[in-house]
Amino acid sequence: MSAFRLPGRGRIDVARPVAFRFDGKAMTGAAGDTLASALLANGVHLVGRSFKYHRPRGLLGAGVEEPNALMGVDRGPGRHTANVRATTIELHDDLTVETQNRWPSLGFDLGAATNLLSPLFPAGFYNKTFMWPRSAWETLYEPAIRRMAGLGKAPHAIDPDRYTARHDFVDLLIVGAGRAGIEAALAASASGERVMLIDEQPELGGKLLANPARWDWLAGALTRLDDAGVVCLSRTTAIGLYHDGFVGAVERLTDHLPPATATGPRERLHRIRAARIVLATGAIERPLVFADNDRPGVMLASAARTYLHRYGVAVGKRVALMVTHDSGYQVAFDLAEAGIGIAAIVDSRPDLDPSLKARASDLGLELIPHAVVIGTHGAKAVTGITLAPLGSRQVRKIACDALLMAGGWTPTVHLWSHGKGKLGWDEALGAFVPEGEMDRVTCTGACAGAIDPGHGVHAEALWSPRDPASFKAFVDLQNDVTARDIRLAVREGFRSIEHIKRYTTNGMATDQGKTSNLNGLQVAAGALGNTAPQVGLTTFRPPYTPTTFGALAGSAKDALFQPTRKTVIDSWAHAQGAVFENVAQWRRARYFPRASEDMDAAVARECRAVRTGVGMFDASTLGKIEVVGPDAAEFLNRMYTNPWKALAPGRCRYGLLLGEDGFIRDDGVAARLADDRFHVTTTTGGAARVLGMMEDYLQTEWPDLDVWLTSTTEQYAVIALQGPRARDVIAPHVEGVDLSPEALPHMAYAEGRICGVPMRLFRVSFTGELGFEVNVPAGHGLAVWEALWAEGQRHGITAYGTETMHVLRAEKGYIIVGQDSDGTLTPDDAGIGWAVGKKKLDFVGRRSLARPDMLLPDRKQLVGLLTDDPHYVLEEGAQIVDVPNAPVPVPMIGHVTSSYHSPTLGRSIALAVVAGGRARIGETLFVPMADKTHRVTVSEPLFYDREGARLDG
Amino acid sequence: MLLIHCPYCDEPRPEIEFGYAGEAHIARPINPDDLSDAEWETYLFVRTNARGRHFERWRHVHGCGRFFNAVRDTVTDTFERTYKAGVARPGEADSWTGDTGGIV
Amino acid sequence: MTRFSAATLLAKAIGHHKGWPAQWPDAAPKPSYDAVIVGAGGHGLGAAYYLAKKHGITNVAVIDKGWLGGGNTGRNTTIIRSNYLYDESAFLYDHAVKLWDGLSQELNYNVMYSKRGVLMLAHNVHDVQSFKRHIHSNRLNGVDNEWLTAEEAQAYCPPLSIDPNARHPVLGAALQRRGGTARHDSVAWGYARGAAALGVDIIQNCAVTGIRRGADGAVEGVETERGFIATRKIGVSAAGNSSVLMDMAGLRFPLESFPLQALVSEPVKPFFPCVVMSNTVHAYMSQSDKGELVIGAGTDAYVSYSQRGALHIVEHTLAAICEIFPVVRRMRMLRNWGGIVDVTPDRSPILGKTPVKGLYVNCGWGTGGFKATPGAADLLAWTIAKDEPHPINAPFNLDRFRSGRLIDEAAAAAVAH
Amino acid sequence: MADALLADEPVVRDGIAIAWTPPAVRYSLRTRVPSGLPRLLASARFADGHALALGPDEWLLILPDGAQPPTIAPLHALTDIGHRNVGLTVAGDRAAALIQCGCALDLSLATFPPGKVTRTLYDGVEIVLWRTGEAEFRIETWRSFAAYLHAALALAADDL
Ligand SMILES: Cc1cc2nc3c(=O)[nH]c(=O)nc-3n(C[C@H](O)[C@H](O)[C@H](O)COP(=O)(O)OP(=O)(O)OC[C@H]3O[C@@H](n4cnc5c(N)ncnc54)[C@H](O)[C@@H]3O)c2cc1C
Ligand SMILES: NC(=O)c1ccc[n+]([C@@H]2O[C@H](COP(=O)([O-])OP(=O)(O)OC[C@H]3O[C@@H](n4cnc5c(N)ncnc54)[C@H](O)[C@@H]3O)[C@@H](O)[C@H]2O)c1
Ligand SMILES: Cc1cc2nc3c(=O)[nH]c(=O)nc-3n(C[C@H](O)[C@H](O)[C@H](O)COP(=O)(O)O)c2cc1C
Ligand SMILES: [Zn+2]
Repeated sequence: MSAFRLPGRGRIDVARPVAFRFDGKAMTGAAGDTLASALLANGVHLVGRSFKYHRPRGLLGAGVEEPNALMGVDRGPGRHTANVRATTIELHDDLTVETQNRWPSLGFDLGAATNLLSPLFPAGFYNKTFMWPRSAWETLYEPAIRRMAGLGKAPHAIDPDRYTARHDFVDLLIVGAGRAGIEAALAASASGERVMLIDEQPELGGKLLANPARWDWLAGALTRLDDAGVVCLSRTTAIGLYHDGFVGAVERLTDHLPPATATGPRERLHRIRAARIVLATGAIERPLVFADNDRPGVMLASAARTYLHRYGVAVGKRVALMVTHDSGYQVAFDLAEAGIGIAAIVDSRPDLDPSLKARASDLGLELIPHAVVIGTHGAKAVTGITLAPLGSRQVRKIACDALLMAGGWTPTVHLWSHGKGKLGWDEALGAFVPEGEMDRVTCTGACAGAIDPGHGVHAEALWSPRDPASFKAFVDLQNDVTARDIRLAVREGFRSIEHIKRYTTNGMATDQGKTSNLNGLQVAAGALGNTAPQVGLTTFRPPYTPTTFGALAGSAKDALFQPTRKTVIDSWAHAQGAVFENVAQWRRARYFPRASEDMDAAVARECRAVRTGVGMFDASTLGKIEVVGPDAAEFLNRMYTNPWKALAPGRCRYGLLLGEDGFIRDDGVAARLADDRFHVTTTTGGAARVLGMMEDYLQTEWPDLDVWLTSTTEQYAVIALQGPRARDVIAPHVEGVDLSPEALPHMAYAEGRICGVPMRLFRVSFTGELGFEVNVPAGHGLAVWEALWAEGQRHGITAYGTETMHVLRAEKGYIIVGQDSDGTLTPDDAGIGWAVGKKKLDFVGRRSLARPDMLLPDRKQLVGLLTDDPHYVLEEGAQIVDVPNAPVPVPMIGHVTSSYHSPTLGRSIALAVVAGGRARIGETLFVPMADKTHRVTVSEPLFYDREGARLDG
Repeated sequence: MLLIHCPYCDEPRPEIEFGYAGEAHIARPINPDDLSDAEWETYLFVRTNARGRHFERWRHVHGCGRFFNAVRDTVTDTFERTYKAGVARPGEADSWTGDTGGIV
Repeated sequence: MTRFSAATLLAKAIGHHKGWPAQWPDAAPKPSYDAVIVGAGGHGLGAAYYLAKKHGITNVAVIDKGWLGGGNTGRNTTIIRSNYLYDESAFLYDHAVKLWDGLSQELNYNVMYSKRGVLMLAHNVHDVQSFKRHIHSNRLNGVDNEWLTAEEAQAYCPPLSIDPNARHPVLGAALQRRGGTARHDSVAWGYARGAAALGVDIIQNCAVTGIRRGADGAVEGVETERGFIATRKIGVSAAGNSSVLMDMAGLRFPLESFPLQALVSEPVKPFFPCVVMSNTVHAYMSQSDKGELVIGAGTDAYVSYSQRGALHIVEHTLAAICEIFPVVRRMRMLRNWGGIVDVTPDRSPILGKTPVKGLYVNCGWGTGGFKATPGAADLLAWTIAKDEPHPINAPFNLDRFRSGRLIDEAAAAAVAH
Repeated sequence: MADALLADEPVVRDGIAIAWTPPAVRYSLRTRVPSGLPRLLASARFADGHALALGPDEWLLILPDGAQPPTIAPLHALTDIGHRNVGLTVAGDRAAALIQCGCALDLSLATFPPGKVTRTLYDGVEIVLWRTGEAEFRIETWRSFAAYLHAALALAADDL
């Protein structure tokens, strides 16, 4: 057993040694140790280098407040975690850690040179320099600053671990399982309510774990809670308190296990909704601010007590204490009783509690009242301290190997503050405590300021006979913020504590100021000549301690990142080698390459097939809404620009939907199935939006209408058959519908059966050819598709994808909402003014069309473009100008919205929006690209079969 | 995550089930043509955006599907009450006695 | 004013840095000013600076209800870019980017403008079309913006995943090399120091509670927590609280204020070289010069002035970030906060005169006004000084909501920030 | 049905069994005259199957495969959604705990007793959640979300 391990003490199991590696060196601790306690047991105090000055640092605390001992933990490929506090790492076999922010080694760190230059790096130095020469910022200064940045190793491999989540609902959530939290749980446990008690530590008990006299009580209490069905979660940190009793908490499931034995998810996010919340989060001890208070071996007194009682470790052999608060004495007494040498107890107060004095003298401890430590000695560990009576220059040196600080207690009010709870200044504590009320939430125990171990004084930095500007007295150890940095900030006019924080970075490190905020505030108050409550605190924000991204992202990754919606024909398309594209949440077949075809070749073939024979297209993703009720036609009449009332059952109509601002939102074909029933289609991406918009108007503007809306997008698989031979393909399989052009003309609708299953048949065309859209119940979709595919073989049927669909419709000048229109186009702009019912007095968006800007002649209008070079395909998004080679900024009058090579025409075609475009038809315009300007002729946005003769096949 | 009392379901439900739908009690004009451009602009775009007591619409979109109204303090984010669509706009917090359709 | 340079830093170091004067004095309100700016964010402080510097109007007060820079200026993710689609927007934001370049030298205050490039990821055909449209428009407007293939994007930003089997694979990206970041706080401080040196009074912790108007309707001054201050020109630059201020003048505006959250990770060694944004997966990220990852996404859904938001928004944001950059899954969130963004119906700002004589407004920057800070400040100063908008901000008037001449970048491309 | 996703083997874990439901006839029934229909959030037997109240004027009817459309009171709308929805059963002692992984409703027996039904979300996917017994739920979702939902539930069951 090592020299610092105290036999018979602690909650560790010395019989179970645990081997671990620290900076490559093999060491041994005991089961139940943290990395911190194991290092101390091995006599290691030097555990890291500070952020800015690379100063050697040791352990300050024993819990999550630890600012210095940040480790990189390596659990195998992809499992490196940076900045983990040694005080929270549970020792296990094969634990591998390394220290950070040092090179080449912890003992010899070249970065420490910055410490020598530190006079040049006061707070805010970077605002004042690195400005000249101007170009050097990018080439020299910023790269250099960035090289110095950061603490832990940057990530480079993908974390193979899983993360999971769940929702919890409780009547009472208690955060913190110290005495206060456990008592609150006990009090509630008989009520039959659902009670949950969570604590971040591996064991429940809080401070009680450092108090062997209470261990029996603790064990009994935990048994009673268990018997009463209280849900007790350890290793579970409440990261934030949100609205209406919502608490986020993260449970660490595997990090305490040897990597080889860890299975299952690494962490679990608990989304807890609680009717009532008790915050029993305890209090954190405050360090003291004096020269070189950052030397390894300078620690919090309470941490030494925790190491002693919980881990059976002595933090030193000859320990000095600097106290301003009574609670430090208990630590000294406990250490002394454990046989650890006490060098002295230095107390800044002149008048000490007689009982403490008596106890100290009983134990033979030297007590030096009304004095302060003014410096520490040693290189990488403290070897002694200098102290001086207050106001005197008569310094004295004392040798020691650890210095404990007892500066009073700061209630852990983070979660209370997340909930916007008010804080009041408690003069006796020298800290802020929860004040006033909060819905659902109360505080108890040390968190509420109920801290009993005596009293103390709280000051800014300890007095020193030296010029305080001449030495470093650290406030924020992790960010290397000194008292003089804070005073400098105040001197430079940063008077708000929020400014001081941001100028000095006090409290902004990974510990978020758990040990530094209050001291920083005190120093600032001193410099400002204000009281601490006048200066106030900075804002507490979640998370309470740093929280793994993965735990918050949860299972939402890869295939589960978001649903990929697939149609029932997707598996067929996949088997045919389709290339897919994402459209909204759907994946759609884009084209079906054969052999070595590229997209252009496949699309050309698919286009020709449709124009000359027949093509087959999966249109299932189109949104569908069934609009039902006696007022269905009236409702559509109000929503859409078109007139609907006169549409006869069995007929279809193209519908155009505007926003109330007059701009195109969506379009689609709707069929009237019966007097009181319409089958309305929407764009693939617009389905949910359109239904939501319709519901909004129906429920809140026209609740008197008897109409109901149901999404039927997924009720039907939609198979489009397009081309002169489309009828031939379906005819053998259709029952109950006369497919002749007379009985079922363009824009007609019929119901019947196909392949033996019910069918809704639309005679519509988005290609300009004879076309049918066959809607069948989705479960039959694949079978019907396959039957028609088989039938189609005799007609040379070809499956086509969205890309071919785009080309075919562009040849016909049909717009795609969201591509050719972009949320700034009116129906007239898009050349579909014909779809607006001229006699209608109102519909959604109509009034906006009369606004001044909507009537201007230079609005952008949809036109066609034909390039001079028929082989050149314009780039979609390319801009259009009327004056070539104008200087920058070049006035632009429009842009290309759709552009393809048209296999039918054997040349390129494009759709575009152009200012005053319709009046420019026949004009030459220019499309300037980076390398070349292309000449184009403006045309009608219709390139093929102007008369529409092909619609009938 | 807010907890919102749906006046139709008559129980509190998590925020993620709801869609926020903007300021409440802005009725669509019966005859939009009668409005001047400025009045139409007001209807379309101008909002109270109150700091404090705010009348707003929500839809229980992933629940019962209904739009309803709420009074919420936008500084604290706490709901004073929610009420069914069509119920008149409540007055001051303490003087209002209308149909709550479920008080939060 | 002490000039800042390496030499003065060295000189003061010898005196233990005791010789530094206040960067700006904490002013008490005078009874009257030639102009009063409400809101000491980057925009308001900058406007005061340019009023004094360019227009010779130095009897100016900037009044803030809290500490200067504590609004959105102090809580944003600091993305700077100008590759906007419409001419109006491109000119507005590029005016700002041109001013960012050289701002440190102009202010003698290092605002750490870092041209590390902004990469905007395209994940589907629609994104590609939309980004190309931006790139072509930007080129003709003299704004740099270029197309990268997925492989080029990954070469520019190595942590980026371009796995073709991802749920939203990266098909390419638009890169603006002049885009980047600046140190948010330093921007406010630099302008404050610059303005104060020119005689501007910076009055903090003094909420404006009313706007007084005379019989002719013109402004006469502002009521504040510290008394009435007379002035004939009021520039309101109060970001999330714009509606509240406009209400004081009897005006209702087309604005809604939403919570917008951001977060930072623990600091790690530099590995993330630029800014990356994805609108489809919906998140954006950069790494600050201190080493923390700075991350943001969309707003919470409802009107709020609480400067907080919900955890599920953060969950979505981080799921998105881990999807695009899977190597960061084990990184840890250090701090998460919220701001209040005021949003107009077309997501473009309102910068100009109001129907009230002597009242000027700069608002509606929504989730993306930090990048505009020097430009907006310069144009607000111009508008106040000349009582008419500069040609660059003229289109960003209030009338557009009546006439319908909206500047809707979002509708054109679903692009934020 | 020829859907690949419906062919998946049931997921069985300690205290959990997840299985697809057999084909059924389903209608969305809308009416302002809800006589004989359950109140919002409740379910009741209806014809040969069940009526599930999803909104104040909205019921999901789940009837055995092959059932004819029911005849109902005047002024109503009946829309066939039999193929839009896909059903899953989640049964076992830990069924509620499993669904609680992705569902933000309190599924304790006191607040979500057998017979209760509502539309809600599971991991962002809209579902109808119907408690058919103390340890048994039926979940309905739209067809194209079913594969995702199934995978999410299966993964959550592994990690429970
Ligand atoms: C989380 C977040 C991320 C963002 N990310 C980006 C980004 O990456 N890139 C980008 O370009 N933009 C971003 N933005 C937007 C950007 O922050 C703002 O548009 C910009 O900072 C606004 O600057 P401002 O000076 O107008 O406002 P602010 O800095 O908010 O200043 C307004 C000031 O007005 C004061 N005020 C309000 N009411 C009163 C009153 N009654 N009396 C006196 N004073 C008052 C406030 O206290 C405040 O200080 C983001 C915003 C947020 C919240
Ligand atoms: N002896 C001393 O020096 C000393 C000092 C302070 C308090 N006390 C006494 O101890 C008792 C205090 O007990 P207590 O229960 O208030 O505090 P405690 O410190 O014993 O317990 C608080 C617990 O909450 C945990 N915790 C804090 N924040 C958390 C979060 N966000 N998520 C999960 N866990 C979190 C802590 O790890 C700790 O286990 C009082 O009786 C007090 O007088 C003694
Ligand atoms: C770009 C940027 C970087 C930040 N980096 C840090 C950081 O490293 N540490 C930290 O504690 N806070 C950081 N913050 C957050 C601030 O501490 C603070 O949360 C934010 O300014 C909002 O203020 P509030 O939380 O006081 O309301 C950063 C903020 C921004 C805008
Ligand atoms: Zn509801």
